[in-house]
Amino acid sequence: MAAELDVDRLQAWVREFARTVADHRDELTELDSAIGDADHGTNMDRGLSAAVAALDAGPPADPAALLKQVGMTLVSKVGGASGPLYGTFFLRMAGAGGSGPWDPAAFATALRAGLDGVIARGKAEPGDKTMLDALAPACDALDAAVAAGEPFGTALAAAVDAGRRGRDATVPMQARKGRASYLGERSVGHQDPGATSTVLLLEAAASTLAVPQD
Amino acid sequence: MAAELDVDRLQAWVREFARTVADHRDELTELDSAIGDADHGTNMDRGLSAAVAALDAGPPADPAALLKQVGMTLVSKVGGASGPLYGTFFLRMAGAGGSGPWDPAAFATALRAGLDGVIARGKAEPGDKTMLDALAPACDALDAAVAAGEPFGTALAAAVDAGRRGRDATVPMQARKGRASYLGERSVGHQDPGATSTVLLLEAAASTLAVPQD
Amino acid sequence: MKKLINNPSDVVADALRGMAAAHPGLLRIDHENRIVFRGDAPVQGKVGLVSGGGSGHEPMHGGFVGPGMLDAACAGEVFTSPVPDQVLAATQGVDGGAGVLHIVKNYTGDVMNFEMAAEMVTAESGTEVVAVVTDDDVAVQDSLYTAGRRGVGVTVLLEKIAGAAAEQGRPLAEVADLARTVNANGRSMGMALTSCTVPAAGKPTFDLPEGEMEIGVGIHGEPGRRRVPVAPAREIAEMLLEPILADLDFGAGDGVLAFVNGLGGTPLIELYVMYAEVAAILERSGVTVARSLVGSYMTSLEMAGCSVTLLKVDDDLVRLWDAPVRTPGLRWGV
Amino acid sequence: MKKLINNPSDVVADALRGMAAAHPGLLRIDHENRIVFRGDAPVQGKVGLVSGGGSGHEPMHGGFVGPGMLDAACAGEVFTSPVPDQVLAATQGVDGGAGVLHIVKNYTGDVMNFEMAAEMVTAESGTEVVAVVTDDDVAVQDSLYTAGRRGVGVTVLLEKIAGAAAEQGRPLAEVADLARTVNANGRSMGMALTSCTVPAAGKPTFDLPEGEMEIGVGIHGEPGRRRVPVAPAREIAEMLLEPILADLDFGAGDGVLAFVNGLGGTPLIELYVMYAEVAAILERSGVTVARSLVGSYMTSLEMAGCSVTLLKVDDDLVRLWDAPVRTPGLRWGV
Ligand SMILES: Nc1ncnc2c1ncn2[C@@H]1O[C@H](COP(=O)(O)OP(=O)(O)O)[C@@H](O)[C@H]1O
Ligand SMILES: Nc1ncnc2c1ncn2[C@@H]1O[C@H](COP(=O)(O)OP(=O)(O)O)[C@@H](O)[C@H]1O
Ligand SMILES: [Mg+2]
Ligand SMILES: [Mg+2]
Ligand SMILES: [Mg+2]
Ligand SMILES: [Mg+2]
Repeated sequence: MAAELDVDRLQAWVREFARTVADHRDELTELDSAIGDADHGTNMDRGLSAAVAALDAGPPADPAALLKQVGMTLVSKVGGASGPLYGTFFLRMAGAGGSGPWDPAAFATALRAGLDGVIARGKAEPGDKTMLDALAPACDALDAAVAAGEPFGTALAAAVDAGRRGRDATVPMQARKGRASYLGERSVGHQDPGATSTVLLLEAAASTLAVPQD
Repeated sequence: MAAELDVDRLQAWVREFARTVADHRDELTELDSAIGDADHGTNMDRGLSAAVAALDAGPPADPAALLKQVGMTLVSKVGGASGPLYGTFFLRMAGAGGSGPWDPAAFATALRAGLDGVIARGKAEPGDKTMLDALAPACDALDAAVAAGEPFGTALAAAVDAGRRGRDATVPMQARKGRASYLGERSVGHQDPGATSTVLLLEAAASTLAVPQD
Repeated sequence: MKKLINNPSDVVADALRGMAAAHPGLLRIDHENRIVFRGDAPVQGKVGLVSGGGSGHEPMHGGFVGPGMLDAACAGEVFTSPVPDQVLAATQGVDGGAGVLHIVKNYTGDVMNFEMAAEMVTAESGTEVVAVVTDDDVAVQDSLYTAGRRGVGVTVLLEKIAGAAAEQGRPLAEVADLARTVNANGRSMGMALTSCTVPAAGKPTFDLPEGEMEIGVGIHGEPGRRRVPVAPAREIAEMLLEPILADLDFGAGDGVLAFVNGLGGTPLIELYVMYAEVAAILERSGVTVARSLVGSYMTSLEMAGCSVTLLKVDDDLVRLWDAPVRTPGLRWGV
Repeated sequence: MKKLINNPSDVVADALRGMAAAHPGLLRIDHENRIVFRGDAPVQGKVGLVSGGGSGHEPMHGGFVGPGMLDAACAGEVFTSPVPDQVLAATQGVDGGAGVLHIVKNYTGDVMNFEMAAEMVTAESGTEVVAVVTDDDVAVQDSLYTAGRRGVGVTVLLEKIAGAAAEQGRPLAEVADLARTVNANGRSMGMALTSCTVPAAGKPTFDLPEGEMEIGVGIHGEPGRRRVPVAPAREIAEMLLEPILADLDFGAGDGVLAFVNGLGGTPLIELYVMYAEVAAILERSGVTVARSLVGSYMTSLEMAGCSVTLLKVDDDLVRLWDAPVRTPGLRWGV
């Protein structure tokens, strides 16, 4: 039986993402110190804490409403580059996945819509040393695994794997977008903070969205 | 035969004082960092370098003119507390010693006039943790030794000894005048920079003014 | 970390309370949205000027709100651009019927958040919004391989000059054109002797050992393009001016506004030492200084260092620069 | 030591070159004597105001020269009071026939050098000179066992207020009385988070480890009265205001000018955070803030820290404070 992604499960995903970002806040900020302005961890943590607080106040009725609320909260609370990017990501997911409980295919479709939203908003491409370098390969891996009929847990694990490889691949890249691009060659040798937080997003998906019976 | 203090000899004194202050510049500034504003060495060195440069340009004709020139230069070049004080010291010496070559008694008289000038200008008393704590006992020792008919070299050595003891005695004192007084009890335990430079003045006198045949 | 603050997360809110207390009447502060408004905003019939950005650059931008300059400034978190909601509220709050100019520094975050705000304004109301993006920092190559040049010192000059034009009643299109002209005619370059410390991060963004400095540093503690041994002011002035003069033809006879800016931890005496060297180089290069500005106007928290900005000016720009301005950070003629 | 300077021994001369280049017309600088003159000095029939002190406190005093404030400022070496020759030349240069007021901060060196200058003026000319000494720093006990209180923040306010009175044409005796009133009604207290570094000394004047601050520090890097753990802005404001409020009766209903001053290495955002706390305490204490000033006006090289000054003001003082002033450091109304 295919996993059913209802609002509770997606809520668990967002909460787990928030929790791991809080755990890794200093690490994300540290990465951003090296090639940015030392705020990525603080930014993401502020936004996700607000998103969780809004969920605590009363969770929305369906997946689309849930992710829309998360996206709006991130847009309103984060600022910087990651606010509009992660915000747009969740808003586009919300718009693409429909209101009823999602199946894995719907989730994959929504995730790709989120990815497209990040590209439309930030105008970066894979290889620019941004969060896209983790998100794009993860989407590809998820699509392939879902299309191949893999269990959702396996599919998500493949997405995490691809995301981690993409994140690690940002290390040798020279940044061409965002603040790190100001460093030119000096951006080489550092891991992108946004790609790092994106892997936390994917890991949170793998640990919360795949039901045991998959 | 009593030492004859002509303009050359007094000039040698001033030059030696300048040389030793330059050598101890950082030490004087360091002492002033602890209980003042970290400029005593720089101040004295700037003024005495200018005084030496003026001497190089053409030394005055007699002791009074020489010391007057030195005093005026210090007043014009040093600033801070030490400028008016050391300047007044030399100006008063110049005024008290007469124009002809000085004998030790004349020198002792002039030195006391200098001391009185410092007191008049700075309104401090011995025990306030200032240059007076070296200068006043040195004057007393010199007067006593000269009155007792000691050779000038011996008399100057006594003055140096008294000056050094006075300087060392500033360490446990709590400052009551000058910048160090702002520290209150925290001024205790530090040697006064002005008393330290005064000992250099006395040591320079001992090494230049006492003729070998004394 | 040593700072005169309460809690790192309260810095922006606390500073806005301080501004409100220090400038009653002149400024009105929306604490919830973290917007510094001109006390009499909206001014009917006048183009409204809105800027904003991360906090930590004070007096920019909140200190430039007032007659003759900005109508509102949105204060983001430290070094984090404001969010669209703030920009939307600021835009609505200064709309006097003649449209609103957004003055945006070219950073990915700032550009995206202002863009989203402009989309929201369009969706919600008929207010006309034009955005002008500043990108004057020659430390960054303006190529497809970067996010483009950063907006730095020219932003301050642009806010003053566009503010004067708006105050004169010039229409939005004209104010926006003028703003673009200012941006096109200005170039900047900065350097740091020390790093800044983001309050929430709690430690210096980068390590800069004794004896070294960063050339081409950004105002958010982004490391510069290269690290070199500390040099005398005279050589630092050369290092900053050389790429500026090479990038735009500040030819003989051109009048410029020369701006030496402190980054927050550098005292005025050093800025005047730097200005002396800058003025000497300009004189040797045959560039005429029409106006000058020396001080800490666009800071990077407590970073020690400075930036130099040159803006080519004609008579109109000089007149607009000289026009009365009354803000906490820049004031004359009134 | 990291500073934007050339040679440590040239700092003062270089900064004066920078001031001359940055403020042509407004200022005229005698580089040999290191005096910053108002461009149109001497102003006939007006009382001349001369101040000065060690350099390293910029904008004080050279940045306060201009219409409505000082006529001349003598720049000493860093942290070293000027010499009598400078004060003499400045006094002669601003003598417009109505006498000259010397504004002297209470430090042994400053007082003696100004005294010697006044003696020289009297010996050389008929110019009437009156000296007013500021001593507003409550960190120092005013007793026979100290050199007396230091002159700090009140000096800035006094220069502005006495400058306005002189500009109005008030006679010397009246301007001097007013200046004494200002001094008598003002109190200040400062603190440091870091030491400054005297350029010629090349290293910090004192060591202040992470986690500690000096309370009651002087503006020359003189260590303070006590060292305590770093505290939130709210508590620092208490520590500074408590002795000020205890020392002079700033009673309920009294109007004060509240001045939060940065010591050179502290950015404006932190000064506004401090001002928010100061304003809150004053409100709780029933003290009405009539005017405020927030910024780095009396610095101590690159020292991080701040001072707070309260000045009791009546309507006359407020009017004089509000009167037009045009100097590099303070400007309004013109
Ligand atoms: N144009 C872009 N497209 C996609 N991601 C981007 C872009 N610009 C920046 N990023 C991502 O944003 C991250 C930085 O986020 P953050 O530090 O929160 O914002 P800021 O750079 O405004 O301080 C980068 O590590 C990068 O992954
Ligand atoms: N009133 C005074 N009378 C005598 N000596 C004084 C007085 N005040 C200060 N001094 C001396 O001056 C010294 C400091 O000189 P200096 O550092 O050059 O001046 P400043 O204190 O102005 O920086 C002190 O160490 C002390 O010996
Ligand atoms: Mg960042
Ligand atoms: Mg000293
Ligand atoms: Mg940021
Ligand atoms: Mg001194």
